[in-house]
Amino acid sequence: MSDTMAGQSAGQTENLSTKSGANRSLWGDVRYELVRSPVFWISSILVLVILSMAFFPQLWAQTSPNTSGACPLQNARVKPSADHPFGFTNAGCDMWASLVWGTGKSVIVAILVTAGTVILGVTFGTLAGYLGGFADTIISRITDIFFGLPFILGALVFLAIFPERNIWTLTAVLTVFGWTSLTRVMRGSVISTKQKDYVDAARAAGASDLFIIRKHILANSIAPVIVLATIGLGSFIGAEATLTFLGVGYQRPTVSWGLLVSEGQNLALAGFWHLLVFPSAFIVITVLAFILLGDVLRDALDPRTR
Amino acid sequence: MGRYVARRLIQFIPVILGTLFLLHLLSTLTIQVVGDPVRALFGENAPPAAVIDQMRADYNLDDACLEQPGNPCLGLFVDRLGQYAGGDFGINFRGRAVTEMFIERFPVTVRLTIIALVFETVVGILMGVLAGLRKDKFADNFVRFFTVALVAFPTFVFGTLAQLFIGLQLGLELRNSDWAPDWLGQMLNVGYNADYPWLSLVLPGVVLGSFSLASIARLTRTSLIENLRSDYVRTARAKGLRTRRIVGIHTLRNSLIPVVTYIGIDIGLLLGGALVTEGIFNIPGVGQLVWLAIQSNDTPVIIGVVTILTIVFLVANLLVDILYAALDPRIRYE
Amino acid sequence: MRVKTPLRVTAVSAVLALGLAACGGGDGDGENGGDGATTPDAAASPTGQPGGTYSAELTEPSYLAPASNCYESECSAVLKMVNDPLVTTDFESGELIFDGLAESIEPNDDQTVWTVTLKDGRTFHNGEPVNSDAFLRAWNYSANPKNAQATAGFMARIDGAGKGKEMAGLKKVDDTTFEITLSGPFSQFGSMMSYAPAFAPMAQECMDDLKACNEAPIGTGPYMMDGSWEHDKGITVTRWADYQGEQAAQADTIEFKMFTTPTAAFRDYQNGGLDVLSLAPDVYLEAKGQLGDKILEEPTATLTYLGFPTAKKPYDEVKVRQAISLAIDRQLIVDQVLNGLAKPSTDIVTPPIPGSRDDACDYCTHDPEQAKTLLEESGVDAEGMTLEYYFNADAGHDQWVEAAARQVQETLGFDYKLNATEWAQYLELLDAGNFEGPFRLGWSLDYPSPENYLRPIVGTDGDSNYTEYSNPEVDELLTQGDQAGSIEESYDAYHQAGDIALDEMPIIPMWSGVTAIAFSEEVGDVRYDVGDGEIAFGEITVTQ
Amino acid sequence: MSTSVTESALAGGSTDDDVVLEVRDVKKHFPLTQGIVFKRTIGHVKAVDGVSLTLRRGETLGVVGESGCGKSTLGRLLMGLERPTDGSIKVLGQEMAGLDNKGMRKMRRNIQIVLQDPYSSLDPRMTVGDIVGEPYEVHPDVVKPKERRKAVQDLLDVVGLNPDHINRYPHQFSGGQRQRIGIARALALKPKIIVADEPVSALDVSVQAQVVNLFERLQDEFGLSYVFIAHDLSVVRHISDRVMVMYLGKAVETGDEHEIYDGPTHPYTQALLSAVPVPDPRLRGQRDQIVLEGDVPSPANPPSGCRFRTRCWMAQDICATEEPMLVNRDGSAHPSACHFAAERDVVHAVDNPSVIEGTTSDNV
Amino acid sequence: MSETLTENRKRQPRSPLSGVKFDDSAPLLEVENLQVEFHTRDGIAKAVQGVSFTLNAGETLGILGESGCGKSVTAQAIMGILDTPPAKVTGGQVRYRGVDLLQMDEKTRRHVRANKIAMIFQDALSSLNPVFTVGWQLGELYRQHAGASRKEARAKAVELLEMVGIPAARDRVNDFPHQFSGGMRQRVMIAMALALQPDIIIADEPTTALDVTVQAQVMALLADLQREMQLGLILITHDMGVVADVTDKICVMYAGHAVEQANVYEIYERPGHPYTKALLESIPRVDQKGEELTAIKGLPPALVNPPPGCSFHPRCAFARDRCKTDEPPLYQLPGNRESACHYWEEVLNS
Repeated sequence: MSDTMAGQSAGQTENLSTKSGANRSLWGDVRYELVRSPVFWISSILVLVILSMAFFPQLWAQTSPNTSGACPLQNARVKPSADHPFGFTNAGCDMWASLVWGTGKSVIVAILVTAGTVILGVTFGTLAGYLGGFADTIISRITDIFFGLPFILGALVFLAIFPERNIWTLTAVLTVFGWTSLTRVMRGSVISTKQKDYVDAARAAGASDLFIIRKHILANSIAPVIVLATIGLGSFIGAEATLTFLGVGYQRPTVSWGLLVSEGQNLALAGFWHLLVFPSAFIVITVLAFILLGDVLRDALDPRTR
Repeated sequence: MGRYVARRLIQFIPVILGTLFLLHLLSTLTIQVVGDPVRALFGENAPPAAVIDQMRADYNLDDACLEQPGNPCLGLFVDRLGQYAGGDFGINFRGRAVTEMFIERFPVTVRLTIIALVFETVVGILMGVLAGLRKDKFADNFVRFFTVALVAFPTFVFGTLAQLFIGLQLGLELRNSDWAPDWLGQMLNVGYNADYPWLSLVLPGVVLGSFSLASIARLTRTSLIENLRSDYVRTARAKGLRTRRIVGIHTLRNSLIPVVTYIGIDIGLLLGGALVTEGIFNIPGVGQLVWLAIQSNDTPVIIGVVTILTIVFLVANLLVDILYAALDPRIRYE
Repeated sequence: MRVKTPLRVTAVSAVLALGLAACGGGDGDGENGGDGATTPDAAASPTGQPGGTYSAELTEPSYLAPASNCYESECSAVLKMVNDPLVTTDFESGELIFDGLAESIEPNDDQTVWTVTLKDGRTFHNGEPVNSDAFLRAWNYSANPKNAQATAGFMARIDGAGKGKEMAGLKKVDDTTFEITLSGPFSQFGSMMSYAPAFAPMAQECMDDLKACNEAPIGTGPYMMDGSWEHDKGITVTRWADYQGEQAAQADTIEFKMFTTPTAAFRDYQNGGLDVLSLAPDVYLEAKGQLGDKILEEPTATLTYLGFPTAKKPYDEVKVRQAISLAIDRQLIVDQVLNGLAKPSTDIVTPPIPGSRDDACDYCTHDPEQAKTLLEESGVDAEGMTLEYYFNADAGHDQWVEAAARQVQETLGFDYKLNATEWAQYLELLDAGNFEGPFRLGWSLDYPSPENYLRPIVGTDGDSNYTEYSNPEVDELLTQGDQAGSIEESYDAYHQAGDIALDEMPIIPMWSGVTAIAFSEEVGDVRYDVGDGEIAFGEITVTQ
Repeated sequence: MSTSVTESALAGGSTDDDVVLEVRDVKKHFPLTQGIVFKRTIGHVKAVDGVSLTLRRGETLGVVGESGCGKSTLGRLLMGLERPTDGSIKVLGQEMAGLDNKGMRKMRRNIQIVLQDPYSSLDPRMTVGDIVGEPYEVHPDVVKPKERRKAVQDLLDVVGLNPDHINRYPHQFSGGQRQRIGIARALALKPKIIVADEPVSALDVSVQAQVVNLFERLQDEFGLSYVFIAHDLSVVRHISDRVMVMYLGKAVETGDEHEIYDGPTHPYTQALLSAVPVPDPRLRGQRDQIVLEGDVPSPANPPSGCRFRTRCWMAQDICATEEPMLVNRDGSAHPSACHFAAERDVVHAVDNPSVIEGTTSDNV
Repeated sequence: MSETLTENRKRQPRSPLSGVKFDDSAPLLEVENLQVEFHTRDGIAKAVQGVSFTLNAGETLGILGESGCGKSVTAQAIMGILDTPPAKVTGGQVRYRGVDLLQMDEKTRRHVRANKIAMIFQDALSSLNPVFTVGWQLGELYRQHAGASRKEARAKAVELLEMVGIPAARDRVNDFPHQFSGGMRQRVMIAMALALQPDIIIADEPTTALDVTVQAQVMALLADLQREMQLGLILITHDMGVVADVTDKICVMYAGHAVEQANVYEIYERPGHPYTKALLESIPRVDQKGEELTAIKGLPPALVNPPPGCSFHPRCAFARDRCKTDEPPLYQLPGNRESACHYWEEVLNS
């Protein structure tokens, strides 16, 4: 066998791990990689903070802006002060409390959509990739059809159906237009996994299709989906803001980052900079945290980048 | 190549029919669930029933199926397809043909999209190459961070800020100054200026393109890094070629293949994004048309324009696929 | 008549009102329109010379021709420049002013047959004479349901309207005289005819090619189209050299420019590309910060109110309705949410309207204590009860409805739920009477009379009575007012009717509008015409 | 053992109790489709086109040929990974074609596979214990769950791996060790037959010998029968009792190891053997060197008659018209599919070496 | 070689090589004590540790070894195409006609690469750029190094393809690499290596991916061309058979060290290093049935942390205590051969 350069370094790594990291599993390698990455630490701490805000807002701000009396109108647009370092919103609510309590609406949608797209993408992608043939053709064409509707335009038409915009309708629309890319990625990944010899070996041992999908295909195909999903999670948060700006997203009295930003963008220019800066910062930091986390995960999961 | 194109063309037909049907379904459902857009035109005080009926008939909204939620209105769909085939995408509530309105405005959107595409591909590829060649160095981290930050910033916020601080402050300064050339001030305008059909779209184009900049830069970076490790780069080096040539010709051509694929997807994002950008910058393009139609509840326009845009997007994708085949001979001779 | 243009993202522009034409008082001589004395806020607006060109912001109109399809302020703003009215109404006295195309308008004794005599020698821009045929042509077209004209309702009172090509009640006497026979007596028909678009004449050339006419209307007014309508971009009108009428026309050319958003318009203004614009709430604060007092702020005749489904619990209790009204701090909402661009209501009738009062509404003040007391007296327990508020989505109502709902919650303890509904669906719910709680509606005048507010909203058969409120006493008082011999007498009756309605509160008036207009240093004599609900574009002068 | 495989196969059902695998005229044609809307079958890739073989207990049958000759497809057919287009495969006397899923699963206990690539044949996300024990999950009745760990450790021991490494992952092993893991997995169900598809070609020379020796030891220990598929003629000679040479989906020559290597009668076998370099510089220029020109024709459109004729220096008109059967012939005491079969020693040094080139034009 | 190719060479515009004084009397290529390290996450891997050999015109040198032994790194270090980082040449000399290539500036080195030393790689499919035609890739050499026009370059490409025996070369220049068969692709690689008439060709496992009959074709072609043009050929392979067939002398590498060097006949007859001996005994032969193979126990060592002393000692049948501590020098053996084994005499005589 030739030892090309890439082969050479790969060979070394292999030999090394046999020696020095004898008890390190594949995931152990990933862990090893992650633990050493400062980006991983920063982004995952941020993600944890954001998630805790989403699910336990009371930990970060006691009163919800939707509590009776929480938003005296007299305070509308009051700028940051020592007591209220983030100032007050246009509705007179404490900005910090609004951001914290709005995290849920923005982030939970993104999480639900991610979950939905992953479930759909993995299911359809696996079916199309593994079964091939007619099932593949049908699923691929359906994917193309949904893909054919440009996202924002499709969302506009779609959201017009729902008189009420809440977590569920937003989740539905983002999922409907978001599942296609994951399906395509999963399909490609499954096709390449399906051709691996260990799948043949399992079949030779008499394993059923279901067994093979469960044991081999899913575990070995899902890495690119996970990575794409974290990046998607970030962009769905941004999508909520854009849809809200276009008037088809959340509506009051819901508190969400998108609402705060689209409300703040005009007022910021009237001198109330804090109405735009803080919500924007929350969105940017969150999206950044998720995308960077996806980045380090990909680097760690993808042996090619090592 | 011919066969590849033919196959893509044939695959295109069920997809476009399916997409149009999906759109039809959504719009039908909207009318069934939300209510009759004709009635909405007249506000609280309903006009004589005869007037409403006449308008419903004019806009093909008098089909009984539109009052049965869940009914897919297949008959209407077939009618619509027939009209689409004849280039008729309906009329707006003021009797103007959607097709005509679209054609009038489409060139502006095309120009905007081209500027955005050129900006995002040129800058994106440059950034990607820079990051790929300086992997894990400062330049790489900078590019990664910067582009992600752009993604995270909602376009409408970015657009507003660009319009205000670049267009209205820097740009106005330039336009009012004696020394700055005219084109420079126009390039940084607050909105569209028909006298400068390209220049005045530069700032909005950059705003529009900045969202996809990240994806292109990242795609280029990843595939460049991958290709730089490939055997044929080693061969090129063994041939005694200059590094510039190895990166610029041998590697980049291969690295652009995923970028081209992405551009196909991106056209859809741009067409959607043009909605926001044209709204903010008051650009008389197709996006603005949709924006205005949403404001005035002009359902036929929304459906008609989105339908045309969907067709445009699918056709653009088809072209990109063919371009893809031109770039990658392995596909061509499949 | 009124239109609530279903604006979404733009929120409500300040030009909501659609008025029956009522040219500013004493503004009889068009050429002298800019003499400053008629401009209430002249101080803010220097006077310029006739001639010159300026640009103004305009929202895309729906139709320019046939004029009978014009049912909102956008088109009427343009048509007012391009068309002469038939007649106008004095805003203060309610008298007809013949500064338009009509020489005289005379009803018969029982107000069923009206005779219109036209001024001699007036022509359309294309030279066609403005004669009886031009009017019959236009009105018959409008009344024909086949043509689905938006203002067809104005014709409804004419005998034979909506029954075919020609109305039986319309009869040409000679070239300058025609007779209108109504299907029943109606004393206000003369005032009604001052709604110019609905009663405009139409040139034969226009009738022959309505499409072309829509792009470049052939009118009778002081301005004529300069080129054709550039949809969503602009409309330019220039002064008609041969104009013989009396409407104001100062500038030589007016460029109406259209913008996607009010913000975009303001940016263009900042950029020096726009001379006159109405400031939407979106940009008002920013503009106020930059322009300060240079902004012209004028009250409008637009009323915003919350209606109650009076047949449903707990709104069937008058005291609950009163309590809710008292719980709302209108001034605070106006200041903090509407940025001062409104005036808290003291009456159902808006302040610019003759016969309006500034102390009529006892329950329009903010009095939490009394509110609580009234609620207690009503016996309704707010505990665990949720009030559902309704408003049309994306029109900028969400903030104030929420603020009001919060105040009600804080004072009375009702929880709240906000239902933002698409316009089309909102209307369906409205038509079907399916609202379960307070719903937002607006009202703007058709003609300057208290009757025009009271009858539609609180009258039993009111066009806009969606509250199911019915009080024979109110109806009776309104009829009394209608038949009163003088305007003062009629006001007495109307005021009594208003007092009852304000006491029983089927609706709670919130505020009347204030418009804010920004203009560049290059224009002067900017005036808001409350009757038109528009800036008086014809009076604007160019200073440089 | 000089009996013709084909003969016994054609005789229809061997009565020989020792026969563990019997393949008769098996074919695998992959359809070639064309068409944009509806796929039309415009031809077939005849990957395996009528191959028969018999394998006896404890015997090793080597299958050699160049890439594209169909030997791997044959292996997959034997394993039931592909369904044959035609022909019969009997494992321990049981016909494979008629089996339902359950029967097939049962049958698989008797025949197992070892694959070429030691990297892709092991699931990187499973531990060695899981990989080797996977057959027990599929066939839960073979070993009780509690005893599986022990069974797996025994297997690792058998193939020369440290049983303590049961919890390690494949990437922690070298190529040779991984191939041992693959062999352990194949042994788990105690099969009678192992189909080994290029089991050592990915290994370094120094490790290759270890694995070849392991194969031989296991055969002795467990009485296994091997179908040993490889392109390395030296390794095949070393391990095989009998050898089958394949070209374009057909067997062109079969026989005992020494018959094939010392007296090949088919020109293709001769060319193949002569091309194998011998690690002995003294033989340089001393051997018959047959350099074939051109490439293997497409299996979708094989030449008429004898498939080798396009590259054969001995081809005559009859070769284009009449397909030579795989039978014993005048010039060949073992089955050879050549009209002009004649023995020729190409692996040993000869007095008068010559270079005979192919006669065909190059078709690439 | 065709007339035009030679002409072209003369016409070549001011090559940076004109400033370099090559000594035509010096050996074609001398590698002396070459050291290459790789900086990996886990430490420094000494991929090549003191490899030396000499190659004369018309001579074929075989570098024999298993994967990871450093033979390809050696070749790439000679070519100067190692990825730096992670690789780094830390010592030694590579002299072409007496001039040390490692001291050259990159520009001159690049010209040496194109004009003097060429390389052929194992996997021709991945070593050719998939998106350019074969003709374009061949012609590029002429366009970049000889200033040829597109048309000229194309004509030359056709000539080259004909020379390496590709039928219908005129049409096939327009084909893409994936349209060629494996053997034909390797011929294209050979053509590319020969394009600018180099003196040395380094063939890194040129036939490993090929079938035996194709391997025979390619090796025959390579041998013919080498003889014809009096090239110095370095053949890197793990195949003992191929080496035996074509080389003049052999350098055996193990774990970055050249453990044995000798004339091809001597090495096969009487190996002077236990590793060479074990290798020869572990391979089956096509011309003999043979008995059980003698396998080499254990695995090659990791390069980052090699065993002390002789790196082969854990696997060596001859190893004693001394081997675990003392790294053996290259002993000069009788007959101008070298072996890095303390007990070379014992090995020779066993």
